[in-house]
Amino acid sequence: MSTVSPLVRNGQHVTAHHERLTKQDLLEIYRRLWFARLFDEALYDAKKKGRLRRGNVYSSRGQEAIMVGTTYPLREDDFVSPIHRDMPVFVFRGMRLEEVMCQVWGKAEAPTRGKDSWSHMGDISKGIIHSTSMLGSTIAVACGVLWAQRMDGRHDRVLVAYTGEGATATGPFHEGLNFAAVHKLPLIVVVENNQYAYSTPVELEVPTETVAERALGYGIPGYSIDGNDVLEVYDAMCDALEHARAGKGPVLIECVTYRLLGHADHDETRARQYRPVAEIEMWEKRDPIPRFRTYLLSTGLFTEEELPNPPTDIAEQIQRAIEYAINAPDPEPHTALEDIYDEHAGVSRCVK
Amino acid sequence: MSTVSPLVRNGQHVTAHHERLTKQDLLEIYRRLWFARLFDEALYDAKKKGRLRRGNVYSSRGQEAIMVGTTYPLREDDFVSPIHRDMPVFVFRGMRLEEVMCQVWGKAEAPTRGKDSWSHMGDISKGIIHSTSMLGSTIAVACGVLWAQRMDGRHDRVLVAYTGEGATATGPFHEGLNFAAVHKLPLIVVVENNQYAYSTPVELEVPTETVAERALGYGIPGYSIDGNDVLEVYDAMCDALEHARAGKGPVLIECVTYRLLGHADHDETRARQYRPVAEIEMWEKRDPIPRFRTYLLSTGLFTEEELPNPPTDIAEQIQRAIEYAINAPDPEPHTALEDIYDEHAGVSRCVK
Amino acid sequence: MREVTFLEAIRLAMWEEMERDPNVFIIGEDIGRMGGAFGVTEGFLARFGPNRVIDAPISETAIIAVCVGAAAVGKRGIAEMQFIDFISYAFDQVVNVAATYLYRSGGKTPMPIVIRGPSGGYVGGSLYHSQQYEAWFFHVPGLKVVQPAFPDDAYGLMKAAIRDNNPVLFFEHKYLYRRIKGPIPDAHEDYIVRLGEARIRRYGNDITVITYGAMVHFALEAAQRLEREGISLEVIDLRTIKPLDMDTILESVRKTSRVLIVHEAPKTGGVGAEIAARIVEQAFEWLDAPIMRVAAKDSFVPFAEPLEKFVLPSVDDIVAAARELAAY
Amino acid sequence: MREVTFLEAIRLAMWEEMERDPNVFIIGEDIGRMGGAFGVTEGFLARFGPNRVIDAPISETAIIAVCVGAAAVGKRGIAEMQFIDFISYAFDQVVNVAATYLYRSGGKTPMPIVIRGPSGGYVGGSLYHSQQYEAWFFHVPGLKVVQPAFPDDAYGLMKAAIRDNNPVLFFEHKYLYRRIKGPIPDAHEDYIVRLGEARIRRYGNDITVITYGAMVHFALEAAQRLEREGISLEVIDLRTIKPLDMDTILESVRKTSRVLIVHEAPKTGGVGAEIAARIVEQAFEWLDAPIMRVAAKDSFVPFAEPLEKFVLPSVDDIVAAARELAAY
Ligand SMILES: Cc1ncc(C[n+]2csc(CCOP(=O)(O)OP(=O)(O)O)c2C)c(N)n1
Ligand SMILES: Cc1ncc(C[n+]2csc(CCOP(=O)(O)OP(=O)(O)O)c2C)c(N)n1
Ligand SMILES: [Mg+2]
Ligand SMILES: [Mg+2]
Repeated sequence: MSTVSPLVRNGQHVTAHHERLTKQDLLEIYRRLWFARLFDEALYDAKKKGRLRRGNVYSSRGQEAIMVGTTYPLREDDFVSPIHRDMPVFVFRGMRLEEVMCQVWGKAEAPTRGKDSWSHMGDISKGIIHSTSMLGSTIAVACGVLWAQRMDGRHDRVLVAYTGEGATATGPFHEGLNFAAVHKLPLIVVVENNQYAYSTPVELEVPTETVAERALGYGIPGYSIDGNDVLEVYDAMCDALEHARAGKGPVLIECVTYRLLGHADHDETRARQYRPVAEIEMWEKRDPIPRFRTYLLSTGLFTEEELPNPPTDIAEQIQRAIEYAINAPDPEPHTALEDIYDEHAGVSRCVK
Repeated sequence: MSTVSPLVRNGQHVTAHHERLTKQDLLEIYRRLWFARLFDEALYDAKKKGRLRRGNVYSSRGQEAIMVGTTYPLREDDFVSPIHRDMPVFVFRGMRLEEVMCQVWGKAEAPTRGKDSWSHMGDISKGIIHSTSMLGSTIAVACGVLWAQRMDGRHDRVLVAYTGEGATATGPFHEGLNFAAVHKLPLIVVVENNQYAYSTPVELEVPTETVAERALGYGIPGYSIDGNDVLEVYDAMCDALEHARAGKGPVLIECVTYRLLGHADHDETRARQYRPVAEIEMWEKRDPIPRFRTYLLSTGLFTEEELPNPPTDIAEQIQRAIEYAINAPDPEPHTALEDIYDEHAGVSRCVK
Repeated sequence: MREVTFLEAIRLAMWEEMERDPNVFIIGEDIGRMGGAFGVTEGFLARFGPNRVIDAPISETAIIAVCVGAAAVGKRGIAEMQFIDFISYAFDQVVNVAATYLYRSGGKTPMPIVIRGPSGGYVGGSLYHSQQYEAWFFHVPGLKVVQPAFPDDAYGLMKAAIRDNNPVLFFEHKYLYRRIKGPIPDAHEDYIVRLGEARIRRYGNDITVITYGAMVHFALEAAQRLEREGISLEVIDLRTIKPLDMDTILESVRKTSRVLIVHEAPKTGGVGAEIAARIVEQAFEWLDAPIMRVAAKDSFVPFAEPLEKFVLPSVDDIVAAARELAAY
Repeated sequence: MREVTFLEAIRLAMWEEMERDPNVFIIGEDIGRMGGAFGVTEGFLARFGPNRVIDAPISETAIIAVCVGAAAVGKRGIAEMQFIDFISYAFDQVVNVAATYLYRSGGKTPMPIVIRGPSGGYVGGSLYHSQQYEAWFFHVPGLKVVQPAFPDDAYGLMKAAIRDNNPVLFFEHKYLYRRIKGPIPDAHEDYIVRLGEARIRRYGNDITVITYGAMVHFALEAAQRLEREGISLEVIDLRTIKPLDMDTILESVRKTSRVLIVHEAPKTGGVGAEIAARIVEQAFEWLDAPIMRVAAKDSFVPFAEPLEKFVLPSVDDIVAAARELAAY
């Protein structure tokens, strides 16, 4: 598999970090790709069958290699800030599948206690930063998380902030990345360039040929890589991590990919109108999962049986979590007014 | 005088457009430089003497070559959007000195009728777009002015938007320039890089070596030029105008210069504390006016007498306008509530 | 007369205005080739072309700024916020650039802009797809704020907003888009509804209910229920929130002497506060009871159904408040 | 006790909190090497170093976002807006990110942030250096809003705000910065003023004046003038606007039965509207007269002196309103 370097799609090679991956690692990566795929399928299915009645499902079908490849080389104490299309990342970074499903179903034991939906969750103890709907905002918030590390002398903790290519047009993306670049914060911006922002093609969002070129405006390395090649993603990420941990500042990695389904579950019909069907079909052929499987088999290290297609235990595990969530209790109505203020202030003594 | 090309401070030459300037042109440029300088001095003086009691004076001392060099090659039907440090531009683009002074003194016949201060004025009939205090905003507003031209098939009218280097860190700067680049609008962004945003040095605002590198993130030409060399500014501007009028999209011109005085008139003492005095003195030696005069004399085309130093008639003209403004009537208090709404709507017929 | 949905009424108003006036254009995310997230601009790109139908980047500030700049030189832009919630990204352009432009230009440069988008809750949209923060703009001089409840008003107000020379915020309650149908006048009638005029949607004698947007439908339902109990509600649909039609309000208050204000936004600092304050200022002697307000509880709009229901006002809440008021 | 200016009181509160708690940091434009446009953070960079005193780029969104991200992992950021007007550039971070974070985290992630900056008019600052838009934030759940009038309150409230676990908007009236002097407690006393508690700055019997910020001084001057006419004003300084201390307000209203609300922000949709609405809701029977409001006219703050004076409320306006109310 080929890897490419800053701003050059077919240029110099970066280090083939993936060569040091063990068979065990490769198997785990394979399983994670499938996890992401099956997670998506299960929720689409639940939505279609009316078992999930509220909220939208933003599919990551076709983009799995990005989530797997960018999280695999992370340390446990690194940070991530996933957004709408990155649900599997929550699980890869340690959240329990049950709590994620409770979030989707708006249940009392969800991380947001049913207050917010879908991907707007996090867990600071696991280094997962919460997002809002407003795209681009997390890039700026990331700077604060990293500044706090600087205050504590923890210069080596990295934050991986995900964003769509469309959201790179927002003001907060610019202010955040500019701040990080000025202060050489260890921020890695992973641009999931799936070619469309909802219905809008990337040419109407980004004026440069690659999204990676945005990096030039901040004087930071920008990679434009094949986002459907999990090992290429892994390699670029390892490079970026070295750079960031060394105190050299942010990195932008554009992962070129494609959103195989609609923007969200309600969008399936339209998404085959505002995008050429031939284009969709072409990208279906570049599906990262069969591609990785073929590669693994080609190495001669794996038998067909070692690479179940799909691994059925994963689907079962996901299904169990869904059943758990569906049966979990709804939040009590009055809890809607809890957590608006926190009155546990650190006041030592109080004189009026 | 040397000219430089995109992103290279001492690199290739752009066309020496200034060679086609006539003696008459050169004299006019010389006078305009002095106009800007004397305008500034007169207002500083008025402020110090207590003749101007409200508002701040944002000096452009040292930055005159930018305003003169960027406006000189414009067509009458082009647009400009000056900001706080660009007061002379209002006059170069056709506003009467009296109305500008009435604006400074908050008088009834000022363009804003005394409602807003300093540079927050404009005149649409002259293609001068109003700014607000919030920096960066005009870059985004410019896109609308230019979009309107596109609707009218006027693809050749250019808008020159001024900004400090500090304001390039704002979200609206990014959203505006990104939009203009996506749609190839004829926007020319003139970055007056005077090295400081108030007290903050450019390294804390901009992560790249030159501000011009920001252009790379938008796939547009970026010039980094000597902003104290009026002919270099003129040459770069002519280049940019050709590019923009040809429908090739925006251009960013970084004019490297220095703010010789404080951020505003109240800041003189501090500005010699947060900036090294040696640095200020070094830049005083690069004053664009004596520099241009020396150059003109060196061409052999001008006698000393032809280049008065300063031209006294200009100072007198400015002083007359100031006296005019001081003696002009204040706005009537009740007019404060006028112009909040415009009720002259284009409603043809009305049925409830 | 045409029988159309609330959404279609808005669509037709924009369409007809764009047919009438070549200076009108629309800009927003996904409004062109897709016709908008809710389909409000379906067919516009094909009819009016890419110079007048702009598929913008995800840049709310630029979207509104484009309208500002274009308005400064005589165009009339309609900006769609994909959800009105995202206006927070363009807040400065609205309150500091568009709202003030006429003022800053000494009255010379009007700012005809319509900023529109789906607002409101009751559909499980959670915190960022349910907002109803009209009070922010209500507080700012230079802006007008509109929120219709019926197709005919949506149609007539949208036309008036487009022809108005000031920035108008047009809140379209997404709950009404396809649920509410009604007649609107034919195109050739050139019908508009003047901004700033409320409409009494139901006459009554006991209590004046002042409301707007989706809450008008709730109030009408409550009125129907209370009729059986012998409590007669007069329901005023403000339609335009800014400028506020105090004449219609005061006339009704003089008759009923009892006032109930209903809105979907959080109670504290909502538009209802100002209405109550003005009534007290201007009609203190006519009041026989405290002015009551039914509004969202002071909370964000949460996701889960039991939570959303708890926070947002209901027909039951209106009924209960009206009973209390009647009994005062 | 130390006798200090209003500005110095704020400076000292921040300084002492930064001495006390290494998690506290400050960020803003020109706050480091220059010590801030008004000098509120003079000396901080030298004392606390660049990791805790951040000279930020002109990026209001990033400035507040840095506080948000840092708060999520346990720090306490104080963001300076060079003028509070520029908060319009960071509006989303305030209302949609900071205000909601605790809620979105199911109560797990508090958001201790102070957003502070000079506000208000009377100094010829014109449209964008005179704003007083606390009502926007007053309407948003999850936020607290503070505006002191005296050095001791500024000092005690700033300390409380820094220690509070919620985002606090701290409006510092620039007119007071160097004009108002007064005593504040010594550092070792560890004095704070709890958020949410109003203070009666002058006792009286005839009219309750409810106000905050610079208007407190105007109200006190009016009270002094009216004393000679035999009209006795009770002046309540809210100090904290959100949460609102209704107990103190109602207690006073019960005594006086006449209410005058004074604020500097435009009247329509201002905080005064909510106060009036609540009093009517909760104390209708005690009122002997309409609740009156003195506020800025519904306009931007203009530049020229005669215009600014016309728009902003004055001591004369308060005196006139109080006379009218007394005569009612
Ligand atoms: C500030 C803002 N504007 C608009 C939206 C509505 N919206 C949600 S997703 C989306 C498209 C995002 O495109 P991209 O960033 O490319 O991410 P993708 O969905 O393709 O993964 C839009 C416009 C939003 N969430 N936030
Ligand atoms: C959005 C915004 N933030 C802060 C300010 C306050 N402010 C006024 S001028 C200035 C410095 C501007 O620096 P730069 O853009 O380099 O322009 P210069 O003054 O150097 O010409 C600042 C921070 C502002 N006007 N707008
Ligand atoms: Mg995308
Ligand atoms: Mg500068």
